[in-house]
Amino acid sequence: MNVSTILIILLIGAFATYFSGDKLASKVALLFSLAALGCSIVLLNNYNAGENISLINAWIAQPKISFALNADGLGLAMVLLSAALTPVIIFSSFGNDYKNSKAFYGLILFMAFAMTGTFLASDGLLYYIFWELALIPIYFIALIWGNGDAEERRKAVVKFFIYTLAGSLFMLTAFIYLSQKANGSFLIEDLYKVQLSACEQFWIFLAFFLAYAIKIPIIPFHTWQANVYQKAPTVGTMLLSGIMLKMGLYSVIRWQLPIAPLAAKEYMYIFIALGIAGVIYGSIVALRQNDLKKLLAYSSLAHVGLIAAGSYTLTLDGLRGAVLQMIAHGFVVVGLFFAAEVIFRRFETREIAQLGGIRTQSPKFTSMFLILVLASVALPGTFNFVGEFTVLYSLSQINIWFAVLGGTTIILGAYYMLRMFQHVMLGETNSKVFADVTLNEGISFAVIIAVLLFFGFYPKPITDLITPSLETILQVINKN
Amino acid sequence: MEMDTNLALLLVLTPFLGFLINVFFGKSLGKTVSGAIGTVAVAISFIVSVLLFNQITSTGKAIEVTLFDWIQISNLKINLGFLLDQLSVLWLLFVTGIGSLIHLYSISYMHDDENIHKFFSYLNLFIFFMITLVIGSNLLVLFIGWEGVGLCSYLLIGFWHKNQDYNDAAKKAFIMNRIGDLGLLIGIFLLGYYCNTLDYKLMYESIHYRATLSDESFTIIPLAALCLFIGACGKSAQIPLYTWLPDAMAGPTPVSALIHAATMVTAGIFMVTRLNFVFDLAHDVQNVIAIIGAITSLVAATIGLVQTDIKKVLAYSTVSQLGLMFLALGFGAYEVAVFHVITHAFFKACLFLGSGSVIHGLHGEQDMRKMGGLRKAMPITFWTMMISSLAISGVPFFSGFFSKDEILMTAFHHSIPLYVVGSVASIMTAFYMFRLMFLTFFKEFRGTEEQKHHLHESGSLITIPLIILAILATFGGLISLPGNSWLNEYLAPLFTKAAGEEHHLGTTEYTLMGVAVVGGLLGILIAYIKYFKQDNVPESDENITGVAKVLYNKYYVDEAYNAIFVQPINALSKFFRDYIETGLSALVFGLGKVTNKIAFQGRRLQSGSIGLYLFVFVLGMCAIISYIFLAQ
Amino acid sequence: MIHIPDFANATTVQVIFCFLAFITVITAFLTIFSRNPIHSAIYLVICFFSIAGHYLLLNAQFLAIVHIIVYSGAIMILFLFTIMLMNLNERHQVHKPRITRLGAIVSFCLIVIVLITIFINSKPIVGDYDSTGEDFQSIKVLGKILLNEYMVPFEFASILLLVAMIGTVLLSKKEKLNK
Amino acid sequence: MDNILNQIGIENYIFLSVVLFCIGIFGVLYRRNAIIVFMSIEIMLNAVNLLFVAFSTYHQDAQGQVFVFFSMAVAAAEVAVGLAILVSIFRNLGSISIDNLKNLKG
Repeated sequence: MNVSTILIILLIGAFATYFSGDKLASKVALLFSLAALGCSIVLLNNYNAGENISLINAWIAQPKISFALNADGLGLAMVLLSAALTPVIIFSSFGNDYKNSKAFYGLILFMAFAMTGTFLASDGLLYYIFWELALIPIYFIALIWGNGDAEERRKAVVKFFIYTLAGSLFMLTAFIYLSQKANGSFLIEDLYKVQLSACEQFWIFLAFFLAYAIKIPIIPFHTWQANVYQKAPTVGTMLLSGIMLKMGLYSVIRWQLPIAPLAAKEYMYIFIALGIAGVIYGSIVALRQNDLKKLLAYSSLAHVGLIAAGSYTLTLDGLRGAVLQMIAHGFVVVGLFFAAEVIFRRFETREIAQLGGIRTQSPKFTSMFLILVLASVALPGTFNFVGEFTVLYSLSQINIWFAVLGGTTIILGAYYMLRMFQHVMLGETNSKVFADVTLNEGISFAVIIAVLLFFGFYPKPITDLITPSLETILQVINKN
Repeated sequence: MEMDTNLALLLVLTPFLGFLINVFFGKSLGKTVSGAIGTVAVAISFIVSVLLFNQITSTGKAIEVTLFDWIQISNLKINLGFLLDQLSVLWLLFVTGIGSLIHLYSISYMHDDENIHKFFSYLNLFIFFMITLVIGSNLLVLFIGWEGVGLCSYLLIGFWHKNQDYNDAAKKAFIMNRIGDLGLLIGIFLLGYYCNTLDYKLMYESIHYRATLSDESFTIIPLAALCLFIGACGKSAQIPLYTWLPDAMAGPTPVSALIHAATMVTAGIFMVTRLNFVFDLAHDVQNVIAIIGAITSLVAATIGLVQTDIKKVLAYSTVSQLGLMFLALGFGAYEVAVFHVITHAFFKACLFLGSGSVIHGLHGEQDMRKMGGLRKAMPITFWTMMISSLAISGVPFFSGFFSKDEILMTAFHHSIPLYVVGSVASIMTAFYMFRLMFLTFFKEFRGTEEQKHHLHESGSLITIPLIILAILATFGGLISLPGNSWLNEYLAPLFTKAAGEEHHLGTTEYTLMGVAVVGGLLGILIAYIKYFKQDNVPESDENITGVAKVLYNKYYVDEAYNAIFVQPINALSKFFRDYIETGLSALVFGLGKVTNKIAFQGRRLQSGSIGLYLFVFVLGMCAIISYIFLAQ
Repeated sequence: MIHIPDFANATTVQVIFCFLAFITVITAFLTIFSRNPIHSAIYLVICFFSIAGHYLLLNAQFLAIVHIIVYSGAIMILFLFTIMLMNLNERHQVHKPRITRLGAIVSFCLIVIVLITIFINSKPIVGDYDSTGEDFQSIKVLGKILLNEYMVPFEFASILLLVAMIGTVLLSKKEKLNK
Repeated sequence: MDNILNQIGIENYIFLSVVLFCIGIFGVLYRRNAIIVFMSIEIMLNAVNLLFVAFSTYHQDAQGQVFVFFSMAVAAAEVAVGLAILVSIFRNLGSISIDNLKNLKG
């Protein structure tokens, strides 16, 4: 049994869902995503037991492309994130009725397939294929099942699609150039070994950066984000913000930094500064957002800025914190968007100005929402704190001012999140009836919260899982 | 060792258990039961604290408990562990002790509230976090508690969440605290960088080892101390981060008593005391602390002079008293600050609970201009509050006298100007406290007839805690009598300096004591003349003029902060949202548009004339053929 | 390189070649320059016949016959029919702008020069023609090659013709739906 | 059997084809009448066919001639379809001047 099993399950699941018909689709999709989760847990056990669960097969002879899936701790952690979030996301959508739901859930599983592939692929071209493959389902999900005015939605989604695709093309160019240098091989080990001059590294680094900066997004490449988050159906938003963003961040660690370490070191300060600028900018913009989902989008911008800054520190702490924060942020942002969806289901609006006074009507929902809000502002005891603390610590080791500026996130974050919470949940009882969470919704919330709290106090399993592979990557970075 | 672990876990987890029970089953358990569970949970913690206290005093050795690894950072290893030494156990005692009294009080006070189970769950959660803060074995565990109590403070200030003003106050408290938290966090980073550990004990050793080397990186220490102090400023409401505390009075009165007077706001002092070995090495920062403490105490006292809301007066008095504690900390007199923390916890909790009893009796009226003459209706409340007021005013032989006197004495030995500032603040304290007493309890009742009709003494659940606290406020000073201080001896192992730096009582000391007493009595006298003899009642809001108006409006600090920080950030946010965001978006769309334009121009090339196409085609063919065959 | 044929000592074959080549080129020109499309078509038929003559000269009798049948017969009849169907004559000649003519002449010259230069530059082996003596172009041989090696393309060619036929019928059918 | 090329020379055939081909090109460029353009294309095709046959003889190989068959088949199909298109254009526009066919305009 190796990692390709997960991919196979998800791919079969996608088709099975599509052919199972509209009524069964959601359940079949949930079943397959749970199977994928189970499979990844089994694989994790095997991995921890020292088994080799990677896979390398020759695929295309000329140019030399292999079907290489390499599962190290880092990749597995990301796969687990994806595998754990997918069922949660699918389950959270049970309260909604989607027309043509077989296609909808099929696309979700297909996207999970592509994203898992991205996390596992260790061949440049294979990775690129998965990377782009993940874009297609979300394009359709956002376009067909999104909300708001169809024309505006089309505009936003097409912008997103073309923008990210354009960025990725630079990455493809970089890969082709690299493979020329590596005697036609796209395998990651060979790419790591390529000796590049400083100038070459700079351009390669920049090409990768464009692709990732758009995907993550790092300012000023974020303009697609808020609109798409707002227009996409919440499930799509969750997939985007919970997992897909992490593809970019993961790729920074896996591909960009080790392949162009000299450039990474040379321009470290610039990229950290960009990340931190994102933190401050995102937080400030989030202060004055009227749409709940848009606000969360900007908060996400702020958080990923910090993660990116952490990755670019090139220290073990920075990378580790970044990965921890990726996972934590994945869960919390899914939870928050789900909360927005829960509100939308009842009030048919996400305008903050039209909300308020929900707390009296729904104590359970309020508590869960509040926990998520607090996790999002990295209260100690939640997983996000572990990540954020580690990242900020690593930044402080580079330059204390980075930590101070990046740390404004804990002030500004608290400001906009609590402001949002106050205007959405508190205040005089709303005249409209807000039913408290249903059992299904409650389970989704409970799973997310349980993960956040458990790893908030005991992040050791994840740290132990990712640390060896991060150390390996750091060795590659510091090799020359 | 096993025993200690269990004990520590029992200590921490009982309130947490209470929290869980109240959260999940509180509603179905009924009001009294849920209150009882909350109280019992804290009481158990209190009993455990007493046991631990006994153990510590008898063995004199700190108890260390390590649970498991928490966060791994390359050069730091952060455990989730507890350190129970003299300082933390002392704090535990009054946190859980006063905590259980206030829980008891709340059963009656909050009885009419439909969400009482939530109230108790939050209170329990608060106690849980406060205990974590106090007994954490390293700075990061302290930070859990630190932020956790901030959270509970947020929840409890905004407990009546239907009122958006209260929610604003809660939000403000949380954010102000977070500003301080950032400072604390940066301080933690710096210390972590310098010491390679965050564990108190190891940090102590490391700093002392490296201090002897006196290398250049030593400059980090003052910086770290300053950052830590910013954190303390946030939590303990010092200038410039004090404005949240008076607003925090929006919460129910027991909350004000527990969190915003007795326990949480002393966390800053706890932290500074805990890290005394860091602060001792940063003299400049210590001076800053002393100056800020003194200024805070004076500023808050002046504002307190004219406030009319009974809780606001107490709030400013708290800020002022905290300022005095920082004054002591600034001089390195940690044990003195701790002493004042304890006595202050007693009398301030009593005062708040008393005011709560008054408010309860008047059905929510907090304006002192509408009170008066409550002495007869509420004798127990009156007497307990009287005792506490005497204590806070520094009348001899009440607890406050000893602790405040020690602070002023320390100040006198270090810096005369700061001593003067502190003394003036103390006189003012005496004045406004008795202003409060006179306005509330003496003369005729100024409220409505209906309120007058319902005036009554509160129930025993309210009065018993009051009485206990009043007794403590009276005799609390005994733990550290001048010249024969049990507290100093008890705390001695914590401090690097020899504990023997006590002031032996000479003429100066007695003179100072006399001055303080006279000052206090002077304040009381002025209040007596103004509000008893002359029968003055503060003017209604619109008639206040001059200096009083500035004071009444708290020096317009809130407005200034609003204008300096909040508004610009909001304006910036608006600017970013409306211009930068649209600009960036337009830039991206612009790229698309440029492509479109180019394509549009390129379209003209496609004239549709087949003749031209063919002509160009032939030319191109010629070119290609020539290139392939001729260009060698 | 270009050697002028020695007319004095020309063999019969050479004379025939020159004659045929002359006719081919002249009629090709006339095809283009005739104002009347029918004349063009007639000249083109003559051109095709002369090319068939070349085939015969090269000993490709079968090809020559097929060429006459397909080109001179089928294709040219098709042309003539079309021309007559449209009733085209000189009236339909549009005035050609001078620039077009100039462009045509320039590119004609250019491509002639380019092609000839290439030919000269590429130095073909001239004058050493061997004859294997094998029969390589009788109908028998051609048929074998066509139906063995080139079986598949041959079948495809038939499909192509079939499709072309269907397409032609569909295209020239008057669309009644639209009118 | 003697090789005919011994008497004529491959180069003459090449010259002839080139000239013929260029005449075809010239016709395509020079004339506006679509039918004549078609005829010019036929001339070009024939030029190439001629060359194929000449080289077939040159190499003493029948494959060149086979190719000519295919090219003829294609030419026949092309002419048939092309003329049909022309007829329908003429029906719609009343003219077959290629100057009138500007639907390719972008």
